[in-house]
Amino acid sequence: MDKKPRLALVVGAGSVKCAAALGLWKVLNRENIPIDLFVGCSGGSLYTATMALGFSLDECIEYTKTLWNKEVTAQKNWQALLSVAFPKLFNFGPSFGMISDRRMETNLNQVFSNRTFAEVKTPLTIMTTDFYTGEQVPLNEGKIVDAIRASIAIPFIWSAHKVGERTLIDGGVSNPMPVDVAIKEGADVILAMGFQSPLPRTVKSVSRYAFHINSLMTNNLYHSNFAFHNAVHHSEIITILPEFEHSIRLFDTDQIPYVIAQGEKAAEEQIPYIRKLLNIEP
Amino acid sequence: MDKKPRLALVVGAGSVKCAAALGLWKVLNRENIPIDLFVGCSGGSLYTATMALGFSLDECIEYTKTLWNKEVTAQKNWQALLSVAFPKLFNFGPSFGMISDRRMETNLNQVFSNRTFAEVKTPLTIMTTDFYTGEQVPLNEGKIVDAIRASIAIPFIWSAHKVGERTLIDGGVSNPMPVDVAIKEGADVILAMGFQSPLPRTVKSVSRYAFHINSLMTNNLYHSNFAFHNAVHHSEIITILPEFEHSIRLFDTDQIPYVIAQGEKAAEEQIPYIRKLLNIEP
Amino acid sequence: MEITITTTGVIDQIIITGSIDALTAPQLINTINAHIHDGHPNVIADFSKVEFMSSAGLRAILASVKEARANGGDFRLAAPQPNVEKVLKMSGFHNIVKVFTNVDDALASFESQNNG
Amino acid sequence: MEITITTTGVIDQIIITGSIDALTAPQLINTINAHIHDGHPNVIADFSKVEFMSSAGLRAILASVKEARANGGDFRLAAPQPNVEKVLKMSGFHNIVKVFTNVDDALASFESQNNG
Repeated sequence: MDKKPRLALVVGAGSVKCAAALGLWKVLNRENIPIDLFVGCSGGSLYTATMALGFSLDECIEYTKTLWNKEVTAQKNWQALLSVAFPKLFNFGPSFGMISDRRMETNLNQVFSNRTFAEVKTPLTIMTTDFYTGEQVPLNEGKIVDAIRASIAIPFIWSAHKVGERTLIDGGVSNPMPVDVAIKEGADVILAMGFQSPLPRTVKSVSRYAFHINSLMTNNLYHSNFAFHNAVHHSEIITILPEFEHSIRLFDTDQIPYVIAQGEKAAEEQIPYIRKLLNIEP
Repeated sequence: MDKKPRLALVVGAGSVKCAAALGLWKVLNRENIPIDLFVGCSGGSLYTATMALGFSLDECIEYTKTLWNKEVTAQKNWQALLSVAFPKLFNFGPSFGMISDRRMETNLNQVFSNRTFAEVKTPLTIMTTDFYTGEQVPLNEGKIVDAIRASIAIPFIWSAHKVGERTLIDGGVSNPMPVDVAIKEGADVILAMGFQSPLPRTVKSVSRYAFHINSLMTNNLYHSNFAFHNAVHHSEIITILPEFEHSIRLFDTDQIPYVIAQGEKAAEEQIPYIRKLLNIEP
Repeated sequence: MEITITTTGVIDQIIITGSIDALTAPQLINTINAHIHDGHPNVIADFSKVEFMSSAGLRAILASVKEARANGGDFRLAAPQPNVEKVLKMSGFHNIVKVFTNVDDALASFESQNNG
Repeated sequence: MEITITTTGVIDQIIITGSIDALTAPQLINTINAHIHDGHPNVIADFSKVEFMSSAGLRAILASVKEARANGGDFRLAAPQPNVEKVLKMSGFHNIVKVFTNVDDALASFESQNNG
């Protein structure tokens, strides 16, 4: 290859587990390995956005506490819950979501305010999904808060978010680890951090059954997309898969320091090979 | 290529729409194009099984009326419905499914009785999914009824089916159009008939919301798997995609003659290219 | 299938006419890859005259895309007809390759990149 | 990475030692494809000494699989170590390539096919 390889970082869907990206970020900073392109999906969009805006590692860790904490998930969306029982009266629709998004939106605005994609230091794309067609909708212009809010709109949990004419939900529904965006944008070496949904051992109610089937399909889509990306890329995709001794669930925000440490550990293992590919002397 | 190309027929998930495979079968019979390998998933398993067993076209059409009719879906599974409200009392579990499978199993036994995969005239594989892990489980031994019953166990509608030690459900949850089985088994030219789930224009209740999200993910998995299969095959995959003027839903069994006709039409369009690939003179 | 290559400065245009399928794919791969290796890694394929595209055809295009990128350039598509566009969408090509509605837009995409 | 090829009758065994990654992939593709073109399309790759497999390594194997099949044969894997097995599963390879726990089973799979 004549040119210096272009390096992309993709952080996939995985809610609280996505904080592991900060562990990876810490290692890349220490090794002085710069990223040319960020791609984030769902939980991963929060972290790639702070990195792309050029916030320092400490700022990123600090903002995580603001963005994703117990308060975010504390308030139920009563209108949505009532709309389950009385769909016509309480206007059932794409705005359905069991948890109120008010706190979440306040926090997002506190960190990102009116910043747009034009203000990033490093190019950033955030993956979302069209609620009606299911197609992937990668966003790289407009307000960053809008893209993140849409990207984290996990079905059943948070309501869909309108951006322009489109009603958008969680990028994980179409593309849980959007390596293809980095391929299309011309990245050579792609660091991809992704997560599987935890599967229960028993399925004891209809709502758990629905979540279980949903998790199976999300995991299968994650694997299937990865298989495709892997087969069509021209250079190298390095997967960084943090391991967790116990399962980290959607609202386990108190686990974040542990999650970051596991991300750091998983990243360390790949550093020698990354150095080799980028021709960096140890 | 030195050897004669091996031809596979894959019929994917699509419930009543899978009857279009009989239209394709009619065209292949007329053109005297023999199939070397059958792969079926969900609704597609019914048709590939009758073809692989060597039944004539007329028998296949006749058996369709036995296998898939209004009676099959008429009886609700009251225990399952009660288990939604009282999960402990009515033993909620993988056996959950809103429609009783008694009639379905009677019909399957009437057509396939105790026939095993060892009795097929042409090799056959039927795709199912492990209920707990979500992994694809292709079946090509044991009783054919067991494989079909598992492959059509659409989540929420029919209960999971135990085969040996594994609890199995609808192959569409892992691999809606299992072209990869044909690739792995050494097929050269692969005829693939697949279907997308219909998407509603509005989503007005929580159960429709759940089905909608499920359909989006099934369609995305279908596309993603196809993209992978397409990228890794060494020869040709010919997709046969029947078009329907109105949407054909899960229980529209009265539409079967129309569905078969549309399958025939879609197959006709591909015949000239199939002939060329197989070096068959017109 | 016919292939016409026009070299105009840094970006080359390849006009493909006819069917891209199992029977024509080897010729396509050989012609385009030889051109890329000849020092022309930035390519626009004008698809306006492509009538049919099969799975083997898609893989031939994919091979050229990889070759262009491995040589520091890119391979972009322009002006596919509706039936070919449908095949590109179904096989995930839109997500990994840049596809433009016309050749001018494809040219502009390379130019803005070089100026940026 | 080292490659040792043993030709014994109809089925050849290829023993790969070390890492299959972006740095070694070109050598692997060239060696194996030349062998397949030399009239040996039925191949078993003994993976027991493969220590690491990257995405570029998987693509190199895939290129050999396609080449073997396009020449009327097959390319099968035997005895991958657990970390490589994990990569094969994650990338969908198990669904498109025959993978056996040991070389004898891989050999038997070719033999039963020839007798059948």
